[in-house]
Amino acid sequence: MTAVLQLLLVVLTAPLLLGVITRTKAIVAGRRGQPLLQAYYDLGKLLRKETVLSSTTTWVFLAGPAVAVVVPLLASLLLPLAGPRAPLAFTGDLILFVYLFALSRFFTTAAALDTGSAFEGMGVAREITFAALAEPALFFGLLALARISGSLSLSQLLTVDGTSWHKASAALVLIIASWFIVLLAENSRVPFDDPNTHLELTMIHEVMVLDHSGPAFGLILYGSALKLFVFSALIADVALPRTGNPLIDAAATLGAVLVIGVVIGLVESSMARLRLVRVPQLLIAASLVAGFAVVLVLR
Amino acid sequence: MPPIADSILILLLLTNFFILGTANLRSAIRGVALQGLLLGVLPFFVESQATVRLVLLVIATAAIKGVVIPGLLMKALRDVHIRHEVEPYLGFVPTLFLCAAGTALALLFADHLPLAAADRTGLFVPASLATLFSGFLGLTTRRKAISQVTGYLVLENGIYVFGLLLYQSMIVEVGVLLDLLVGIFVMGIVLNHIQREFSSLDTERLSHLRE
Amino acid sequence: MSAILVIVGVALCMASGLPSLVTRRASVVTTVLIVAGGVTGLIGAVLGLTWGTAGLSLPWHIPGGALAIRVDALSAFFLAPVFLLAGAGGLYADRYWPAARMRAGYVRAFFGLMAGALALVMCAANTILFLAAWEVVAVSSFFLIATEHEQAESRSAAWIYITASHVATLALFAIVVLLHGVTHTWAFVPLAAGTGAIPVGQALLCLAFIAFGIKAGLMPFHIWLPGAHAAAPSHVSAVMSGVGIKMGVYGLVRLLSLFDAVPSAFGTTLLLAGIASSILGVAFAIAQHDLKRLLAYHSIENIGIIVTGLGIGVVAQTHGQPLLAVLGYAGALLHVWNHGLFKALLFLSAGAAIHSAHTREIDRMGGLARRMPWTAAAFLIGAVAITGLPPLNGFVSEWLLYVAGFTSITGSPHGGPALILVLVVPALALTGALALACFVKAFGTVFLGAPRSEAASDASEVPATMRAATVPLILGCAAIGLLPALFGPLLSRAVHAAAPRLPMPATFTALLQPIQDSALVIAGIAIAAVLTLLAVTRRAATALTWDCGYAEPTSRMQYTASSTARGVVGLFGWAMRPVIHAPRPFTLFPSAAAFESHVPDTVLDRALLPALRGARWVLGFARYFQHGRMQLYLLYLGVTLVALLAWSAR
Amino acid sequence: MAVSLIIVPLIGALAAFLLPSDRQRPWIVAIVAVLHLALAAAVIANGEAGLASEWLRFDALGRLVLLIVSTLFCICALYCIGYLRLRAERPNRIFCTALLFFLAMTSLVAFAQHLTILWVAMEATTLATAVLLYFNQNQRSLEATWKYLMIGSVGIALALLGTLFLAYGARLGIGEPTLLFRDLVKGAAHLPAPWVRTAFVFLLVGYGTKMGLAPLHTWKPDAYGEAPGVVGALLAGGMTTCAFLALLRVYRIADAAGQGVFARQLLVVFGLLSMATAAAFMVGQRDFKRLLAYSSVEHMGILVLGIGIGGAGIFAALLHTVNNALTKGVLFLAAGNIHRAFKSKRLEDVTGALRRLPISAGLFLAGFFAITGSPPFGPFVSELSVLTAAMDRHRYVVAALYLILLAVIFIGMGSTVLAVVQGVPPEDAEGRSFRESAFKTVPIIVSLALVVMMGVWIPGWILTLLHAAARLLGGS
Repeated sequence: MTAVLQLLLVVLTAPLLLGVITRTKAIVAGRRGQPLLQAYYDLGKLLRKETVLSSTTTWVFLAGPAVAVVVPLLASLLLPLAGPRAPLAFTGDLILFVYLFALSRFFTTAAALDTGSAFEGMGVAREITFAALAEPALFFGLLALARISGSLSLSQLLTVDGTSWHKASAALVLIIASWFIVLLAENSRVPFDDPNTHLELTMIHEVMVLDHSGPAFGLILYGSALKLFVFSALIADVALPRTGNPLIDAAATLGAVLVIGVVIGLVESSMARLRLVRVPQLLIAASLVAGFAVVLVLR
Repeated sequence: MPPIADSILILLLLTNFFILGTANLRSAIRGVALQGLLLGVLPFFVESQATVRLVLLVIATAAIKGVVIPGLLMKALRDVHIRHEVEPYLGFVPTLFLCAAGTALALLFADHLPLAAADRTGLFVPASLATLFSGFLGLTTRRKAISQVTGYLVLENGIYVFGLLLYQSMIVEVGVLLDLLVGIFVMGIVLNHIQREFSSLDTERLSHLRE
Repeated sequence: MSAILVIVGVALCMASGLPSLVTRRASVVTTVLIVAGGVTGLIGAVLGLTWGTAGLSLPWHIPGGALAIRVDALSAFFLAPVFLLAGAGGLYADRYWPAARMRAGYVRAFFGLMAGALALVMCAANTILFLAAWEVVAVSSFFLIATEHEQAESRSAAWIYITASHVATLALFAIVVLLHGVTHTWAFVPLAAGTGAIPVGQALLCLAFIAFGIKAGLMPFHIWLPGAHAAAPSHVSAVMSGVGIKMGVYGLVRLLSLFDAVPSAFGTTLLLAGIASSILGVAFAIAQHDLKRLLAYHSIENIGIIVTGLGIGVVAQTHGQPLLAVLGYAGALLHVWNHGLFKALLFLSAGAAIHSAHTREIDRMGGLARRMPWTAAAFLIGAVAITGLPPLNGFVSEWLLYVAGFTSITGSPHGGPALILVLVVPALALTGALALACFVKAFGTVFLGAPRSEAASDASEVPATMRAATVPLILGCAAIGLLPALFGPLLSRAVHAAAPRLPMPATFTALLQPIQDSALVIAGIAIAAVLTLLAVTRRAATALTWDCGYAEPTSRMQYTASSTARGVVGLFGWAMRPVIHAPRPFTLFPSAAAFESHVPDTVLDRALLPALRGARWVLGFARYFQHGRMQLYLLYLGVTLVALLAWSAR
Repeated sequence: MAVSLIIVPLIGALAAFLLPSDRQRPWIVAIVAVLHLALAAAVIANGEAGLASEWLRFDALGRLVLLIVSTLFCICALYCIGYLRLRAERPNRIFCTALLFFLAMTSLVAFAQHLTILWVAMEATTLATAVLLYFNQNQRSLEATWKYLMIGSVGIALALLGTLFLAYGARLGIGEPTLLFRDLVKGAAHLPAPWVRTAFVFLLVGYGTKMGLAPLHTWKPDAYGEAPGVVGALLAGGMTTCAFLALLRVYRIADAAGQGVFARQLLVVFGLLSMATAAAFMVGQRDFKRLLAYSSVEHMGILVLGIGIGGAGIFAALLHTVNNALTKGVLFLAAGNIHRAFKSKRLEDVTGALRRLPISAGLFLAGFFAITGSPPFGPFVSELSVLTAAMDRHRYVVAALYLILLAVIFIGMGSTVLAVVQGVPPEDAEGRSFRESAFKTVPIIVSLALVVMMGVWIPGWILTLLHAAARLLGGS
């Protein structure tokens, strides 16, 4: 029951998040902006288009989009979005959660290299470098949470209740801050990347998908929406207390995720892209913040 | 009787100094010959009754050590037309000092060796050690192959002196064997070859094999 | 039973090369023999792992020696991959190094010898036999590395290898003799209680760290490894890297199993050394241009992971956290299997690529996936596995170590000593991410995109036997990845043999079940998704999709491996000190210029070799003592005499 | 019958001297060698009762040394056939005569029970080997011979003096200046300590010079470097073994006289010093025959080190004597082939031997691994046993130094050996003439086979012989 509810929640409302972000940015910039559901329209359009494949590519080129969609869905099953317990929960699932995204990164980057175009290569180089820096931050946060909750399963890990807020509020705040930076990096938002520009030299994620078209490209778009949603949900889970009622919890999650979307929008409209050389520094800072959280809980 | 033996041994030591001190190869060889003769007569004063063996030993020693080998050396010296200077690595004076020091050490060392009552007074042990040592000096400080041979002969004489202490057992003769080795081998043949190959007996020429 | 099978397998492997030495035409016999040996031994190992300990002993006419083997769970656990890889490698070699090629008999003979001796090391019950087999492996691998000794590169690789390995052997001499000193027997028997606390025990542990560290290629003892694995024929590299360096791990585990209590400090040392070599190993790997050197540095990384696991085990055991210890040992041991499988798979497929593209330079390959799809798929599977991604085997062992790390933070009290194990988590995270970067680069540059050289574009798929050799490895990777729960019991037996005094928590095997379920789910859905997408776009138009404004995009415009790696290399510049040669064009019409960069091995090229040169210079002064003048030589005689007389007169 | 072990070679020597033909003479050597080996086998088989005189007798030690020398000589003699055929331009009358004389004298050393006979025999070997060294008759070999003779004679002279001292000690202690081992050992308790100590020092320096213990080894590199490979083998495997036997005899007396501790101290010092010297000179050695000379110095060091450690070390040392002799045979003969083929022994000219002389170079490489103590070769066992002995006697520092020096030596020796065998041979027509005939390779292969045998399956009777010899020296 919760599983179905949760899947529906993710599958249906993920693109909405993109809409919220763009709308927020538009409002801040004083424009009317696209309709909230623009992302859905784009997906529909792309799925109807035909695919053109580069002559150098192999099946790996298509494996990228496929995995990019499958992985966030699977990952979302590990999160308790509706109700206290995730559909897929066991000791050590938090590691699986992180490694699923690694899997998708492997295939999306491989797919990008499959085209043999210089720009994809550039994107891949950046993606893999920055991911290597983001990973420790994620794990530090998980370590701190594990210490707080004394459990190795995301379901207990993320259902943070008042006592632990009261016990280790500082650590939790640090974790949320650090993970928010990771979220921005992983989903290639400003200040790490600018999804709107199509100037190759400034791009990380966009530049890797230049050669995709039609349904494949649609899947990529949808996959990145899912990924963004799952990450936001992760952070939301840390912040939110749980009632135990699936519907209420689901609603709460959605609300929180959308709020995060608004925040992302505000960030994007309030600051510019970093120079690429500065990106690693910011990510390392995120790792340090999370590491400091670990130190706090171990104290 | 020991007094005479001792005085001969003293002479022996003096010849050591002479051999190390002289600047002329010829006289060095003469010194060796003299030592040979001295050693030749020495047995008479060690062993009282004159047996055939004694006589033979005396004759053999005197002949080989005193005549044959020095003769061979002289011949070699004549054959190879080299200058008759000794040409030491280490100057004469320091050599003599070292020789003196060695003799003193020999005396010291000999004292800590227990001796049979008969030999306790005698100079045999220190004399032989001292001669050994001066032989070493000759070997290590001289440049010409011939003068090294003389050094070796002196070293042997030292051993021979000690051998006389064991006159009863037949070991002394073994010392003479050693002479045959050197006499015939080292000089007779090898010097010859060296002379032929290098047209010189300067051991400087014999230092190509090295690291 | 198992012991007999194992010894038969050993004998078959060792003898397999001899026919080829006699005549070229017998190379088929060799292949049959070694495959048969591999299968027999594998069966024996599996029996030993399932049925329990078996032994076998024959007399041996040398002092202290006995031809005694003992197949307990630990030995069997290490034997299994040895025989598997021996068989696969032998099969692969049949066409990879055809009988017509130069030194075919030589390669076959030494390969069989090495494989057999390797198996013997893993099951020897007599320390002198262990030592002998150990050294036979070392020497025969030396000859294999030096196969193409006409090239200076393989000469120096072989030389560095044999030197390092001999130092290890001498340390092992000391270990064996010390063991004999404390146990008064030449067999592996448990040491008296408290040996770990007394000097002899500590000496043993230090020597073990050196000997086994060198053999396993643990940083900073890894100097010999990259060159050696690059120079050897690929199937040899597969065995050397897949199981050869495990000799060190086996020795370490075997020795630790004899102690009743190992000092915690030793565990911490293992932990830190392991972490260091895992992170730096992968960092150096990213910087390599040579496909086999790249894989070699990954061996350093994986050995690091294994040793980290052992470190966890030791530390946790001394601080009385059985579950944690078991997780550590189990992760380490399982990773021994996994690394054996996927590293061999990678070397064999890399060998196939090199075989067809006639180069080891990554930047001269490219686009091979279209020309040799099977090899590409095999390499991809290996890459996914070694990166530790679900749903393949690498993930399972790394997952165990992660769980250990997390358990240490949830399970230990405030300021508990085991908290140092927390370091494992970020270390593994960084290692994993970097490994991913490295293999995306390697796979992408070698197999994807457009060919970067004539040879690469003319490449064609390798013969069937070479492909067949990879099948068992692929199956192994998949089996452990998808059905880990199946291997749980075997694993716990091996762990029990590795740490006999460790109480085995019942919860352990249960841990693996959910992993198995989720792995199956992931595999199912992912494959389904890929297939559907392929079906959807089956008749898609193909064109030159994006030429980025260039009318004529050439393959040289592709992103090179070096530039892909540049970011990471930059991050680790402090440790790697890359040598970059970048001429700056400053005139108005700059002449043609070439950019090049390479990363020397810091420990070897910047520390060890200069030190050795210095030592040699110092020893050079000894020459003055042997400079030709006989007078001087006689003086030595005299001086010695006088000195000794003085001594005697004391 | 045992005396025939000396008579037969002497007769052979005479025959070789009288025979006019240079082509047939080597066959005499070979035949005599085989005959000698057969006789030796017979003698060893029926033990003590070969000939039981006061002065000449076969105790276990003697039998062991006889076995080593006779085997090695047989191998070398067979090799000589091929070698002398290659050097047909040289008259070999003196050479062959000296070879057989050498054999006779070494046999004499093996069963001399009287210090003087022992000394005379050692002396005689010096002469014989001097002749052998000078086979090439050029300036370099002459210099080598000269140095060898001079240093050797001084050493032998000192040994004589030591012998005399011992005799004098006997005269004081026992009453009559006997030099029979049996009497000396029996009455050792009464020998005055100063004389024993002094005598031991002189004998150690004397016979140590013949063995080539550092710093008395200085003649070795020159001699081994300039001598033909076969002579090198005989020196490094045969003569040094005899000198070692002499030293052992003396050690036995000193030990019985209660000076064991003192003697062992000296031996340990000499052993480590020799290994260290060898190590220092092997690193960066450009001449592979001199390299072998230093390797010989190293292994003489290991031998005396084993004795110096005592206990199980004595057995280990004796075992290593066998292994060292056989392995040195392999190394020197193979090196000789390489030297002949490349007409040089310097690394500058010699590379890629494996390409030009697959068999000889392979054997050379195998010999290298053998001598550095890799299984399945004999030295692995004996070098490990030495280490074991050191640890059992709690000589941890000695053991550590031993291991470190072994490591350095491996590095030094390996870099040279590998440079010789690996790589691409220089393209010069000269030396192409050399062919690896059966006579030049089979003996080496046999020798290597024996080394392997000593490493994988030591025959029982050799073990018993070794144990008997060790017990003779008060070892276990």
